[in-house]
Amino acid sequence: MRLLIMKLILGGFLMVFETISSFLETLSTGSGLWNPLVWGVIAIIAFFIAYILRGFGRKDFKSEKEKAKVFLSGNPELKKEDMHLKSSNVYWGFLESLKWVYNVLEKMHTGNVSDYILWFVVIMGILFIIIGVI
Amino acid sequence: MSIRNVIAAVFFSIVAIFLIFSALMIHPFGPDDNQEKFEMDEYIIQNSQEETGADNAVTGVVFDYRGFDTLGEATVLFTAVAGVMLIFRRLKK
Amino acid sequence: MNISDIVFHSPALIVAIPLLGAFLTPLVAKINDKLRNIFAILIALITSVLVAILANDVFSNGIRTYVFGGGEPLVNNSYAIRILFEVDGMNAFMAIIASILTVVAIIYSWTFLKNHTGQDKYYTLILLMIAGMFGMILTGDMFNFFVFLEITSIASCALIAFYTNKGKAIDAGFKYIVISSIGALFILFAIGILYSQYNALNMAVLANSISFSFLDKIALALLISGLAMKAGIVPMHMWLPDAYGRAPSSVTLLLVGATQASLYGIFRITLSIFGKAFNTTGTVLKSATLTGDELIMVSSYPNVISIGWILIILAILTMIIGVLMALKQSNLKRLIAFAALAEIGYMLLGIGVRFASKYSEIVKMNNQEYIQIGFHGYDISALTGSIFHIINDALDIGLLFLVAGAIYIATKETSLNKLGGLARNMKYTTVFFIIGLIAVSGLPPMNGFASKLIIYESTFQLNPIIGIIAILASILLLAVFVKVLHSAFLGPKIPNLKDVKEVPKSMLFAMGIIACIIIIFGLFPNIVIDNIIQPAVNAITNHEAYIRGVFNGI
Amino acid sequence: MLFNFPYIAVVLLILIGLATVIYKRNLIKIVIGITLIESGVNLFLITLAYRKDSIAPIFHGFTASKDNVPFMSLPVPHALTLTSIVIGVAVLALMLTFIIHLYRHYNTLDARKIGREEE
Amino acid sequence: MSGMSKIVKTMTSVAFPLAMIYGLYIIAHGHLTPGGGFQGGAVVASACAMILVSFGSVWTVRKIKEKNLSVLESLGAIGFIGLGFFGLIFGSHFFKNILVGSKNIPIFNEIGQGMSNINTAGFIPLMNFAVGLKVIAGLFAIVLVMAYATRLKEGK
Repeated sequence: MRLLIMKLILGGFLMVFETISSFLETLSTGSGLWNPLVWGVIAIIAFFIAYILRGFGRKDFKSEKEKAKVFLSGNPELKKEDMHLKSSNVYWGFLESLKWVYNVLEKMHTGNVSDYILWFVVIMGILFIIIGVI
Repeated sequence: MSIRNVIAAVFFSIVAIFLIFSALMIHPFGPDDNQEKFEMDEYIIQNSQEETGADNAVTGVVFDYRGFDTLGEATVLFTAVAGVMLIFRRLKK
Repeated sequence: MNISDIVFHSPALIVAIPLLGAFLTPLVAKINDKLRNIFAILIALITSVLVAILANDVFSNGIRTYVFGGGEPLVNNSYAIRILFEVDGMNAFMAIIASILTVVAIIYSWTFLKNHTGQDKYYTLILLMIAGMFGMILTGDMFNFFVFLEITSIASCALIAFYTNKGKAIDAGFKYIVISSIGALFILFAIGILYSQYNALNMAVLANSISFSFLDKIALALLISGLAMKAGIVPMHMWLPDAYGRAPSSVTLLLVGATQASLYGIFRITLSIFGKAFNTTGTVLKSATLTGDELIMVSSYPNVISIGWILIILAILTMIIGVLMALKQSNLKRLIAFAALAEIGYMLLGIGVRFASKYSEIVKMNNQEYIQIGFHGYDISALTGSIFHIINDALDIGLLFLVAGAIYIATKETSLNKLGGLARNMKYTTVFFIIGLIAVSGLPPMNGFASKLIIYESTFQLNPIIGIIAILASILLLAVFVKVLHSAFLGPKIPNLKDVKEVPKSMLFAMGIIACIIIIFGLFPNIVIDNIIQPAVNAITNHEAYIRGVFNGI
Repeated sequence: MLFNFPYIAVVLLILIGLATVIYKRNLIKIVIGITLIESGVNLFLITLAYRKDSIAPIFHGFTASKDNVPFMSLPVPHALTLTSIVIGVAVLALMLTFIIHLYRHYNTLDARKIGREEE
Repeated sequence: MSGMSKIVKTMTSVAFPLAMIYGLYIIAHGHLTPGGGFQGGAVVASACAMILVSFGSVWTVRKIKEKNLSVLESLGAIGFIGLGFFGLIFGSHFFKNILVGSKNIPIFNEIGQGMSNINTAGFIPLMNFAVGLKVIAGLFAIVLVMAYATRLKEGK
């Protein structure tokens, strides 16, 4: 008797699970699945939760007070036009640490038609060996 | 003799070897018809005069059997003329 | 002329109507400029409608062939004397991409090229380039493929040098014509080799009678290398940033389509013409007495797995070098061009994974040894992701190039160092750029994520390191475009860009079309895959069906 | 083997053109190399057309029946060669146009000095 | 470039009609003899180039504009593709040679009997004429534009 009830409950769970999974099966990628609509719903819920948490903040915070001012270790604050970061300075550290790679790449990109054709010949030779011999 | 020329010489020689081998492997120059089977060209030679009415079988191929290639060829010339005129245009109105 | 006739003639009309429009454009331009633009847009719309009709018919009824000059496709059911167009799912899929790019590019270039001279020749060449693209995509004849390849490359190299007052534009055009003519000449050499052996130029006839001699392998290597150079695969990519960066944005949009037509050539040649080697599966009795066909099947095939691995290595190089170079650029269009290079790597990765996932092992069944040739399970998903990524790359990169052109029109600036704070004046453009950013860097919920997810998973099953590298390249793409977003759109107003206006309506409309398609593809990827991608995959992986489309009763 | 010397001539033409394109820095010489490759490919196509003691594929008068059709060389490679020659002419015209413009801009034909300016 | 000496100009004006007639003959007999639209068009275009060289590009451009040449060329191309559409509309397929063998149309309809008449082969002579017009206009336009763009200015 108890076994039968357990079987029924288990079967119900399985049915529910199958219906949910059949709904989720939007883009089956061989080993997983992806449903943008469910993702959107979850994202909206997350934003809502973040809004609620924001509501717990202190109401008596005055931004005119001294502690809201910008503090650049004593230096005067820059004007807005000077604070814009130029694009060649973004990721400066990344480019600096990968300088050796970029030297090779710059050496590769000689804007020279003969070198382009030379690369073509190189690939053609490699493909000859790969396809013709092996 | 820079490193570039060394790489160029090596791979150029590889390509040269393979292409010369392939040239030696194509069927010999001027095969007899018992040596090679040319079904498509034989059909054209047999039937081009009846089907296209042209004594010149090459013209029959160019304008009838493969007329679409000829359209593309004429289009290539048209394209080249348009490109030359585009590049030599006057920039002021 | 009712609808069935239109469906019957549509493969020819899709190529012939842009050609007719291109020939008529110099006459129409004598009347009025506005009439000329309307005429070009009309031609593009008619072509797109025909593409839609043809694609609908092909997806529902299967392969459709068209014989130029009438008669049966084959004489005596053994050889083709006339030029055939053979349209299966893959051709229809590529034609859909090309039609979308066509309409958007022509609508965009209405106001993009205002107060430039030489617009008559510009529209003529645009229509010729469209005709060449459709011809490359739809044709079933090798030499015809070469002819349309030349039409596309000549028209596009003349359009790359549109800004003739800039020396670098002319230089880019010259490099492109040199590259493309040499590649096309080697392709023609390979076509001649194939003709000398089989006395045939038709793709299906070649696919039926291919026998994988040494000359065939040489021809395969020549074709792959030439088309790979036209498709801009590292290390033969160096014409691509020049050409994409110097051309007008509307031309760059079509250049993306031309590049992908070359990539389609690689797909078609490897998977259909040489399809016996590249997608044959089955079991063969392993014994001393093999019949000829089985002997070919076992012995003299090219090594598909090594070809797949070389393609995978090229794809990884393409992704990494494209992303790293894009991270360094300060010219906006060159940056997007290197990003497009990285996107090309993903497509090549998919087909490389399919080739590398082939295996042949010896199994024992009822005390006899068989050689079993097959694919691991993830090959179809890899190819699906690769083919799905073709259309996604066209849309995303196209949208970003259009945004770059809009920025150039608004500010007359190409260097990112001089830009800033454009979001305050160009709201719609900023929105379109953010959509393109999310899509191209493979973030949910846009379409780039759906295709890249499939590629990641199939690649991870082949080799985890390759999958990780692909994910890393995608992350770096996000970094690249976040840099663009920060330095061009965000930040305070630059003093000399105070009075920047929003771009005109037609350009916004053209960008909006692509943005809507991106969002729809991103939200409902399953519908797209089931209706468009899956027929293309089934068509490209089934070379017997491609042969049977021409031969009857085999 | 000995009868393959036309094909070897074809390959040598192609290789000479390729070497010219790779090793020369002058734009005019690069274009000359491309035309050499193209001549090699055209020669290859037209070589494929020849059959031993065959005449040109042109009928002199009407041939009543199929059995007295003379032994002709293959017509299709002639057509392909014609097409590829015209395509070569178009490409050559466009490349020379580009070279004229490049010389106007930079006053040099050296591939290493062209397109190097900072904008 | 303001033209060559009087001897060259006179000889050019003598030789030009002969070359023109030779090219037109090659175009007209393209389906009977070696040749065709492209070859004959190339011959006529080289004759026009001879005029250009001897009389100078400035004089030639004053005589004939390249815009008219491009219109002429597009007319030839429209004629060529129009014959293809003719086959599509009145025949069954694109580029179908519907005039061959159809006795109801008086000209251009016989098959090759009668020892190679000029009016055999259906569409092929018409296509030859269209392509010939196109090639003449196209090649001459290319040569003319190049010569006019690279002419020697005064004071140089």
